[in-house]
Amino acid sequence: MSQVMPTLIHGAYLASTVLLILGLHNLRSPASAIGGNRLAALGMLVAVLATVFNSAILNLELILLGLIVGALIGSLAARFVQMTAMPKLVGLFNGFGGGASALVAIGEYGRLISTSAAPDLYTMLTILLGMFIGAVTLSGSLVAFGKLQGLVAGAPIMFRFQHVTHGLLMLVFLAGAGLVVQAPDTWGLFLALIGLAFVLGALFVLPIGSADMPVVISLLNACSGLAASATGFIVQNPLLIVAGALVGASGVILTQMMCTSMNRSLAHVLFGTFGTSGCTADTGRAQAEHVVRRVDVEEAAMMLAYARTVVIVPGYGMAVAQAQHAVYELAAQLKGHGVEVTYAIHPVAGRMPGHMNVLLAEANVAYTDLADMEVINPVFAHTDVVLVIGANDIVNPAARSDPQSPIYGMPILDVDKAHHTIVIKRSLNPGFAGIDNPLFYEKNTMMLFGDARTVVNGLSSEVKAL
Amino acid sequence: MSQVMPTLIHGAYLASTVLLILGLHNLRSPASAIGGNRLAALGMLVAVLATVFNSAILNLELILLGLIVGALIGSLAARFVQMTAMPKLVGLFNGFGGGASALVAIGEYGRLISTSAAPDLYTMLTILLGMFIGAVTLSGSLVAFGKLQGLVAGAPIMFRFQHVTHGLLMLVFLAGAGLVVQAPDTWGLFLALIGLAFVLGALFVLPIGSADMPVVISLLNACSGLAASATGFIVQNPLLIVAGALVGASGVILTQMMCTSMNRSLAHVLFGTFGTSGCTADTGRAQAEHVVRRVDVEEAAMMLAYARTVVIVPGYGMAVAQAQHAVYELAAQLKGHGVEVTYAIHPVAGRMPGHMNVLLAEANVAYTDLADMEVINPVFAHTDVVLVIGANDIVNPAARSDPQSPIYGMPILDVDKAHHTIVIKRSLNPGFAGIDNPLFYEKNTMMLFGDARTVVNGLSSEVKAL
Amino acid sequence: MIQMAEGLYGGVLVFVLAMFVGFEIITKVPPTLYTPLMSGTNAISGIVLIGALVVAGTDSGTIGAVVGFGAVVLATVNVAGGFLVTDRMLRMFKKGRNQP
Amino acid sequence: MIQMAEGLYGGVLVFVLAMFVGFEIITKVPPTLYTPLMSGTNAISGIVLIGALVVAGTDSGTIGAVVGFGAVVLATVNVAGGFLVTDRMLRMFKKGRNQP
Ligand SMILES: NC(=O)c1ccc[n+]([C@@H]2O[C@H](COP(=O)([O-])OP(=O)(O)OC[C@H]3O[C@@H](n4cnc5c(N)ncnc54)[C@H](OP(=O)(O)O)[C@@H]3O)[C@@H](O)[C@H]2O)c1
Ligand SMILES: NC(=O)c1ccc[n+]([C@@H]2O[C@H](COP(=O)([O-])OP(=O)(O)OC[C@H]3O[C@@H](n4cnc5c(N)ncnc54)[C@H](OP(=O)(O)O)[C@@H]3O)[C@@H](O)[C@H]2O)c1
Repeated sequence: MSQVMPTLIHGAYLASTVLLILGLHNLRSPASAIGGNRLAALGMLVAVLATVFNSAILNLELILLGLIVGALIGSLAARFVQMTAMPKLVGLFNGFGGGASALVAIGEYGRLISTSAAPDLYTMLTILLGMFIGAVTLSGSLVAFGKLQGLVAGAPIMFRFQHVTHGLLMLVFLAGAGLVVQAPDTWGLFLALIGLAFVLGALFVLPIGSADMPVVISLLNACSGLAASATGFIVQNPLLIVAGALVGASGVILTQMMCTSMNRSLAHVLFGTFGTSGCTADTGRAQAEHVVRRVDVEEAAMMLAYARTVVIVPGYGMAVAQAQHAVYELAAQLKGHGVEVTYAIHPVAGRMPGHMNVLLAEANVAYTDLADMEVINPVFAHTDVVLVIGANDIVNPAARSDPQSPIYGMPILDVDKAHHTIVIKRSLNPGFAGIDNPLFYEKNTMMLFGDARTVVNGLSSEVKAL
Repeated sequence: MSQVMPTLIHGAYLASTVLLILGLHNLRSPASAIGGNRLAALGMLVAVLATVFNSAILNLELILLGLIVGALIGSLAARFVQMTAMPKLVGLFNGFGGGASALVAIGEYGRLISTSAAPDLYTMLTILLGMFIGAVTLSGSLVAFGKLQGLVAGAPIMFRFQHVTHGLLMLVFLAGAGLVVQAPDTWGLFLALIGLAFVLGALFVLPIGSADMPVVISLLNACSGLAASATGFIVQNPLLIVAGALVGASGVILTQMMCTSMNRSLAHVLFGTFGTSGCTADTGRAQAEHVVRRVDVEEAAMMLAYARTVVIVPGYGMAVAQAQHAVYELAAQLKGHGVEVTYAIHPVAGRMPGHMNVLLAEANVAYTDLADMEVINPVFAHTDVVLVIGANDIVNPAARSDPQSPIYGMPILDVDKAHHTIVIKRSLNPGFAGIDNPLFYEKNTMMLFGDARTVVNGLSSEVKAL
Repeated sequence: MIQMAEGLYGGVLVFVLAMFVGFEIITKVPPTLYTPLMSGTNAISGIVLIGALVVAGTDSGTIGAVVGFGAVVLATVNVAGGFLVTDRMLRMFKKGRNQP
Repeated sequence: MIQMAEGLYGGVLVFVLAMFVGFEIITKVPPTLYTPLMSGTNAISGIVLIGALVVAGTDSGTIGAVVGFGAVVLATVNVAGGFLVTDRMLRMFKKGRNQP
């Protein structure tokens, strides 16, 4: 195609590749990460400018309009999204990336069959692949977003023979793809395939419970990258292949990491059903058998203020209650009393990898005050008071001791080894995994019931008054 | 060219690429490294077999003969080389790699100009580049080998206006290259350029002292990789480009690491002069001013056997004296007496990165008994006795305290912080950097003069007799 | 000799190499930064914008224009939103005064 | 669209990506293994053997045959010697009985 200044554009794409890689490379520490993100953005800018100037673009106004509209929507979303809504936003953006890839594949299909020459096998296959991954990513992401937003029922939506149906539809798609390859210029069939891919993506995510959406979103993140790579094969641009592969690798690693930390296989997340049954029965039994020690805000404040060392363990409940600022305030009060305060971060605390880190960073907590699981676990035995705020599964000792437990083997924060543990939550209800937590009935555990933000604010004022 | 089964050969090359990368990846721990090396070898085998079967090779006997001769020489060298001679061997092999690249470039040149069509600019440039890097690597490596082997004078060989001469020759080469590109089919000129490249390589290494050869060898390692990459551009085979780039990256990183650990810039190593002057004067002054505490074998053996913790610091002298087996023996005796023995490994102890690790591994020392500098430095303050065996610069506290010292700023092992330090060496002579070592005159340092192997053997028998 | 040029082989090789680069780099990213990593890579997957520009810029009738325009908008939202939200998040990460 | 095919661009891209892979991988290799790393990469640089086979296998007169033969021998020494000596070295590395 148009090769006005091939060397310049090649140079620009090469520079863009290097910038994207260096940008990701710099994400290895919080100090260099800001610069890294900007390097990557610069790489993207270079690629876009080079493309706009190089291609003999016909409808420049249209493209500029598209860029402006997109940039406007994107920056507004980025500016106003709440940090607790990050999983949703990332989910939605994945869908957009996938959608764009699908549209590019469709556009290329249209262009190719409108020109005389029949497209070759290789091109048709890459177009079908790009369209498929893109469409599946789009519809899957929309369903995932809907589940998180409460637009689609969060509970797993299942029906009889569902796996069989999926399999059959997949076969139909493959057969249709075969036909399209043989007779490329049949728009009708191609459109049907687009629709089918869209349905498959939605059907894929619908049966998965909303609690598992973070894993699905991470997987769809990988898919959006792979879709971009596939598009790179279609338009024969290695920059797209490279960038897409980087995203694909990242998504795969994060998905893998989440599954490992939850001690479940990816297949189990995608095709099993989890977090929906058995919890009430368990809880009932456990509550009947065990004694729960309660503590009130005044007493808890005393314990915290007169401790030497306090470790705070934030969990999903802190995110839900938006209690991060209150927690920072409490920690500041305690430090004023000479207490050494550390935050213990479990790799899958919350609902998204690194969720707690972002929330605490938002509330001005220094990242050097956060300790990873491996670092903090040996410390608990020498800790005076652990304050668990809206966390549940990540501090469940059954993962260590009860081989029958569905989370047995999952690495947890050993808060039960501390001298005293105070747990803030609203009830004895289970968390994400839907199972009972023996921690609540241990001798040195005290429950402090209530909404995380209200309770933590209460603790702050009490400590202040001391 | 011959594309009998393009898909198969592409698949084989792709597999080979992946195997080579996975092989290197597995070098990240001693446990997985053996497997990694074998994976890489498998990758090479796949590539060779695929090439032999794919190309319509004409003189198969000749090629088989070449493979057999090469494999024989290579395996004999690998089988019988002494571990202390590894730097030499690696140096020589680098040269062979470079030589092969140069020959391939020359062969391609011959083939191209013997066919009618004039080779294009791109091809000629890559041929010249491959030939140049290859020839420089070969002659440079031969000189480096000669210096280490004592065939070439080890001292820096310098003459007036040497840098100017180099620069001029380089310009002549560039001019000649320009001519060859314009009129490719002039064998005479091309041969002259080969000779010139060869001379340049030798001239490049001759002025560098033999003590700096490890850095040069590591740099030539990188060059041999880059030569292979350049060859990949000539024969248009991406596998060569990838493998060569991997080697290039590795060589660059190792060179960089050595320079950092020696606290010198690469330019200073290549173009400066170091380790040749000033040392005798320094030593004289120092010896006159300070008191040296000596210890004999019996007393040293007592100190070691009755210590709770002993840290052994091996250095170049241990390698020279081939004392590693004796050291292992001594450590075993000490452990028998209930002493806790650790080895402290400085990153540039010896004359090659990882030198001490290989020697100690040869003597059956477990790699889990070795401690890196960062790990062991805080431990010295609680160590009863440090036994320094043939090390000098890497334990020179002037690097910490004396801003005038040429090695000021180089990270060292803080053996002077231990309760007692025993230093085994033959004299008060300086080591590689040619500078005096204040450690020898410290209050809690005791010198144990003699050849490392003899002395350590003596220590062993004494400890045994206790 | 093998033609480096051949589309599929070259593309797959580039893909494999980039996957390796990705794996090696991402495994070094600390858990602290996983959320920004997700949104940042999200933005990078918007690279498909390059393809969208090409499609939108080619003359291929109304359908082509509509499809291209849609692709440009979606990809740009992804790129702009992704990088900006990542930047916003990363700017919140602060170092403690007492630690180095 | 950009032709992926174009020799130089494709080659340089592959080179750059492979350099990144190399840097990311090698920076994770512990100092303990630096000597085997040097000899192992040494063997890998013998990949030029592939080029040597092509040169030696082409009919290009006596000079071509001699040059090709020399290249094959040198590269094979490098490959065989490099991998074998690395293997020999690595087999010497042993784990302590008390440590995991
Ligand atoms: N981070 C990730 O990447 C990720 C991804 C997928 C899945 N997961 C899963 O998510 C779970 C994370 O563990 P987690 O301990 O953070 O959360 P969790 O196990 O889901 O527990 C959260 C607890 O917070 C309490 N809570 C909810 N709202 C609250 C409020 N307003 N005030 C106070 N407490 C409140 C709930 O108890 P009450 O109802 O009694 O208040 C609940 O038990 C793990 O099972 C993990 O596998 C994580
Ligand atoms: N490892 C690398 O990659 C590398 C590369 C390039 C340069 N270097 C440089 O090499 C140096 C390495 O430091 P190092 O402390 O290991 O060595 P060193 O500073 O060179 O000292 C070695 C000492 O061993 C003694 N010695 C020699 N033969 C001996 C024998 N047979 N018995 C007992 N002692 C003997 C010598 O003293 P006597 O003569 O008194 O016995 C000498 O002072 C550093 O300066 C480093 O920068 C290392």
